[in-house]
Amino acid sequence: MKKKVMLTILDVREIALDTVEMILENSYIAETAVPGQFLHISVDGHTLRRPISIASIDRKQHTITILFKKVGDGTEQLAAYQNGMSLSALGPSGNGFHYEASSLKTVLLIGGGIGVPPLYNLGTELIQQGINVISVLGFQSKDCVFYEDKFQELGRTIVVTDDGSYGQQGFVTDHLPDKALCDYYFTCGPIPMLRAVTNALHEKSGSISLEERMGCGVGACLACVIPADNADGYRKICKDGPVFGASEVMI
Amino acid sequence: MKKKVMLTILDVREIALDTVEMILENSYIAETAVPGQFLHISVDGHTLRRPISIASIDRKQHTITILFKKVGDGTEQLAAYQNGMSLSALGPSGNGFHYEASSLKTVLLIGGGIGVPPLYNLGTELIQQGINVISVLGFQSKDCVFYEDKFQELGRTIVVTDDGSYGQQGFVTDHLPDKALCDYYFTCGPIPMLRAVTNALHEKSGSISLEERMGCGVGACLACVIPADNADGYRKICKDGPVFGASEVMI
Amino acid sequence: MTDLTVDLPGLHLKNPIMPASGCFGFGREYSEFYDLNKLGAVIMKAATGERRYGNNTPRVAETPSGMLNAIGLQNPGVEKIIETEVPFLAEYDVPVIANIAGSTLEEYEKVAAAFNEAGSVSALELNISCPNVKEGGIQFGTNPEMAANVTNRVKKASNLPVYVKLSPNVADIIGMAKAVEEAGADGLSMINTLTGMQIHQGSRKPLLANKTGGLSGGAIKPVAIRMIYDVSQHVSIPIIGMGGIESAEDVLEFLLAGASAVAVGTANFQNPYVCPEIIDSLPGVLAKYGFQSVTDAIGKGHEDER
Amino acid sequence: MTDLTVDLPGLHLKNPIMPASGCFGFGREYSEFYDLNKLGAVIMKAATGERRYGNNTPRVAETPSGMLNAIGLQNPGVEKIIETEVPFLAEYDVPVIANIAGSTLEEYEKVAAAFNEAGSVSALELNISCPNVKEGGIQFGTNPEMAANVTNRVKKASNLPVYVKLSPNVADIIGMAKAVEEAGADGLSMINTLTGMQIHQGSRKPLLANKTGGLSGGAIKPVAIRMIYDVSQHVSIPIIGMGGIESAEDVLEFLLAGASAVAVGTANFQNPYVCPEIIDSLPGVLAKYGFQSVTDAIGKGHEDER
Ligand SMILES: Cc1cc2nc3c(=O)[nH]c(=O)nc-3n(C[C@H](O)[C@H](O)[C@H](O)COP(=O)(O)OP(=O)(O)OC[C@H]3O[C@@H](n4cnc5c(N)ncnc54)[C@H](O)[C@@H]3O)c2cc1C
Ligand SMILES: Cc1cc2nc3c(=O)[nH]c(=O)nc-3n(C[C@H](O)[C@H](O)[C@H](O)COP(=O)(O)OP(=O)(O)OC[C@H]3O[C@@H](n4cnc5c(N)ncnc54)[C@H](O)[C@@H]3O)c2cc1C
Ligand SMILES: Cc1cc2nc3c(=O)[nH]c(=O)nc-3n(C[C@H](O)[C@H](O)[C@H](O)COP(=O)(O)O)c2cc1C
Ligand SMILES: Cc1cc2nc3c(=O)[nH]c(=O)nc-3n(C[C@H](O)[C@H](O)[C@H](O)COP(=O)(O)O)c2cc1C
Ligand code: FES
Ligand code: FES
Repeated sequence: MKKKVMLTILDVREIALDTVEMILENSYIAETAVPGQFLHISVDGHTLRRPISIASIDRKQHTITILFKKVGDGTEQLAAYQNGMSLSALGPSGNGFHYEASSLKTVLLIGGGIGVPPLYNLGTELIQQGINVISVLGFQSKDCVFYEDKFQELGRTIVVTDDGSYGQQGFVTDHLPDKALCDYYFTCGPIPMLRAVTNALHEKSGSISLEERMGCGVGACLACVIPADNADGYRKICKDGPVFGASEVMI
Repeated sequence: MKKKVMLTILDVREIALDTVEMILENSYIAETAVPGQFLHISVDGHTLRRPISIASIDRKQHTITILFKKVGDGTEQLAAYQNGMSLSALGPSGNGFHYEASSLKTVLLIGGGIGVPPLYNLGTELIQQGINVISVLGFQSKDCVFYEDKFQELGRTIVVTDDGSYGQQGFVTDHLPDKALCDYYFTCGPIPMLRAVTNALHEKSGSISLEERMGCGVGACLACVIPADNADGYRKICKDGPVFGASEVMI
Repeated sequence: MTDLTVDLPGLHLKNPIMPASGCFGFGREYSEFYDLNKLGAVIMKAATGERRYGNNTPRVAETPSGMLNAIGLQNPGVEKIIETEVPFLAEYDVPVIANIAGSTLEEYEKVAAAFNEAGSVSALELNISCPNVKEGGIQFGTNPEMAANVTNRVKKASNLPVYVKLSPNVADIIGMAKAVEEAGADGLSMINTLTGMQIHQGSRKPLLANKTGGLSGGAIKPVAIRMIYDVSQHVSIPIIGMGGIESAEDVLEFLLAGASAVAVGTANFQNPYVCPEIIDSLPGVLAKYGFQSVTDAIGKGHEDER
Repeated sequence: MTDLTVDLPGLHLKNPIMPASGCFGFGREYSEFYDLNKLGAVIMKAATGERRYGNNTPRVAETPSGMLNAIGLQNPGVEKIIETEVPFLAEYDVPVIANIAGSTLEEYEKVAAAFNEAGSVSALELNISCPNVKEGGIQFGTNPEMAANVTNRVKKASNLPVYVKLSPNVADIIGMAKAVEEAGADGLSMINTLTGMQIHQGSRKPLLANKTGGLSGGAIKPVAIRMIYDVSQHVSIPIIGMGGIESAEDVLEFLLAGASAVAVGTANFQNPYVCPEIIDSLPGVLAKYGFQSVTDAIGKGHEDER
């Protein structure tokens, strides 16, 4: 169950262009969070909280890691927070990735830019369950690449950059491995990428993780809806998501 | 000339109930400020700057001291600033105390509450010029008393508390020394006290230091005016003051 | 013991704090954070005659000390609300206020009548001011005759006390308030959001899909206080105040201005516990400023009248 | 090189940044911080027919991301301004805009005529919206016929281009803008402050001696953007935009909304260098978002029109 918690910042560092890794300590979150969930973080002086995915969990050390890109005021300010300071967050928020471990042998993780972090968390969980992981990670350019070696440790990893300055050149959909190799896919990244991926893999089942601007982050305000083929006609990203079956919502 | 400067916080400590002493380093301010001037301090997340008097100046160490009372959001927040942090301020602001040293033998300093600080700065300067100082300092109660020993070093000092929990009981005007003893007075404190003091000492000349809510703090917005007997009909506290001749303005 | 109770038409409030319409859904989500029985009342999200999907996303944007929203009255329709949401809230010992909206007079009447029959609802809040829906909403809220007309029709369609929620996007708020008072309003709710916009430099277009949205949060508090102060001198019906409330000190400011109770909106998003926290600190704040009870403070900021 | 120049009726601006009326006095104080020649123009503090003392103090209060002011048009009167302030500003190579106010049509005419004769003033900004003065101000600014009337009379009283400064405290800002355009306005200035109030818990009364004051600063930016966006689609005269501008990004947002130049008010109080700092960073911000010049960006936030 989601709670309002304080997390202590143990480490903040820039690991790629404008991309910050932050290690946070909180036993409740570290014990209860599952991959795909996010924290709804309060940044001083800002009305709205910022949703940031949990990128990895260390249940023994009671820590979690988040990765975020400096794209605006809130993330810039968050990046300037110092070790030892406290962060207020609501979490663990959202549903997380769900899958039937027994039915999966090999899965594909397809991440774009700052959509990569939640997949890392998922990947570590998948391999613990004996599921093979192939990762395709897209970044804008060489400067932006992060976590390549961590994904390599999980399994085969293909890095793609828009401008070809590192790894393969092009979009992630240009460099997907043979579809026959895998049973399922998980993807997270910008909407155009998600559209391309779900199209390219339309004959496979998969899960997508979505982003939207949020108000409450708890399911009350209806800021973050996405049209869906259910009785209500919509789902809430903050509560029913951020992870949805690829055919469940209309992106 | 007033500038926009950054000051480094060297020390912050609570020296009496809700009363904070802060030592700040900035060579420009420490070199140019005179007693009675103030800093117009920016507090994070607040639209308006806060005017705070300079309580003492150490021209050799390039430091100044300010003393302030936690009375609202801004001063509460300022009190939570840590050593090593920087403060933005406009200063030195206002006119400061003016007097003709040669014509003065003994002066009376009459301060109330958080109006006491600028008088300390003035007192140290006066005794350097060989002028005798008698101080009458009023506080609400024992918890609120500060700088008594520092004033004792300058000369005879009478401490008065509203409730008699320390020193004499009553108002400063109940415990003024024999008027014949002194040539001039300087006073700073709440308006009712200033009215009482100027009435009690109406046959003497003196200077008063005033407070008012400020917008610009530089003389442009006319937020801080006080009716005066001059051609314009008013003076600006931030620029023409905060120190005025006791008969110059209408309080 | 400071007395926090307030009695208003149709509402016996154990304290003057309620979540504002649209900022609390139908209470389910926040009931996971705390016991809703702590609240003075609950104002439900707007109900319309039929289900509405609302506007496209993005629906919210952040602004200095505030936010813009253009949800667009998304709701499952009054029947579904009565079927599934009202019973959930009826379990609590807290008065429920139904916020009703519509694009036509007939829709308002229909929604009001439905809540009247349903029971378990203590009062109606008439949302004539939601600035996000193109048809109807904005006109009802900025034209005194139309506001009076819809008030009158809703009063006739139901026996529930009616609180008319005023829009601040008008030149003459006193005129609006008087018009709906004369038309039979039992109370006023004020203020709704100010119409605003944010333009995104990168995409070179308004950030919200709906272009304009309603400004809420601390930014609008001074406007709310001014309007409540002015209106409370000219009407004799009570006012539920709202607009930027974040603390018990803010609540006291609204009471002094002339509000008899308050609603907290945007602040729930920053802190889901904000309502119970305010309720817990209110007695101390009232006492600090010399008040024995909530009713003691209402309207006491009008120096002329003392 | 990014081209910052903008040509407006009577004003050749080397850049679109000017300090807003009332927030910069007559420039003397800020001339101690930087060379006023950097500015696109200077808008002087309001001038009235005779000297005015203004309201009692306190005259300002702080609000979330904003402030309230109720200075009350304190000024030495138009003759004194022409005698002592205009010559000071005339020394700079910067167009001077005179903000004129009055309680009667005749007073407006008198002030306009005086500036017309004086020379050294490039344009008039007609303050029909100052909400702080009980007589006149508020009515001129919220009634389209009266606004048109004063515009018309001021146009006749002087040959200077007239920018009418609109009040945001209205339901129909487009109607106001069209009314003054038809009456001959050469441009619009928008927005003036929103009327607000703060109540002091301790003293149990409004903090400002005048009770109400004008809300300015970041808090009102979304309202300003919305109004400029809406009005710019319905008038063909240029708009000087203002309301909460603190950075070059904010300036771009106003240009995209449809403003041709901007004024910076409250931000001067926080940072006396804000105007030159914005001017210095504007080329970089324009370039970042793909604009070669200021004129290139004006009105580009209207997606429908592209
Ligand atoms: C479920 C979820 C998980 C996310 N996980 C990550 C992550 O792990 N790492 C990461 O870098 N980013 C992540 N994002 C995106 C991140 O929330 C935004 O980049 C961030 O909110 C931008 O804040 P800002 O103040 O820097 O930008 P500003 O543009 O100044 O923010 C203004 C407002 O818009 C909102 N906003 C802006 N962009 C987005 C966006 N893409 N999604 C949602 N809200 C947005 C902000 O929260 C804020 O309310 C996630 C978003 C969602 C919805
Ligand atoms: C020239 C001058 C010198 C001063 N020197 C000192 C000093 O040395 N030590 C000290 O403790 N205080 C001093 N003050 C008073 C001090 O400025 C206020 O206590 C302080 O601004 C309160 O800020 P706040 O945010 O805590 O209060 P809030 O009430 O939250 O402030 C709200 C707004 O009101 C203004 N304000 C509130 N009280 C005052 C006041 N008394 N005077 C001016 N503005 C006020 C604030 O600056 C702010 O803009 C001085 C004031 C002036 C004008
Ligand atoms: C996301 C959101 C949705 C809202 N929905 C409604 C609504 O459905 N009906 C209504 O009358 N007011 C609605 N409002 C307005 C609030 O009830 C309230 O009047 C306003 O936000 C001012 O209060 P605040 O500043 O505390 O948020 C909504 C406000 C927000 C922020
Ligand atoms: C202290 C103060 C005084 C003002 N005086 C005037 C004035 O004399 N005439 C006028 O037209 N506007 C006046 N204004 C309004 C500003 O010019 C401007 O329209 C408004 O403050 C919005 O801009 P801002 O948010 O950048 O301050 C004043 C504003 C402030 C804060
Ligand atoms: S952010 Fe409020 S419902 Fe999702
Ligand atoms: S504060 Fe602006 S003139 Fe003094």
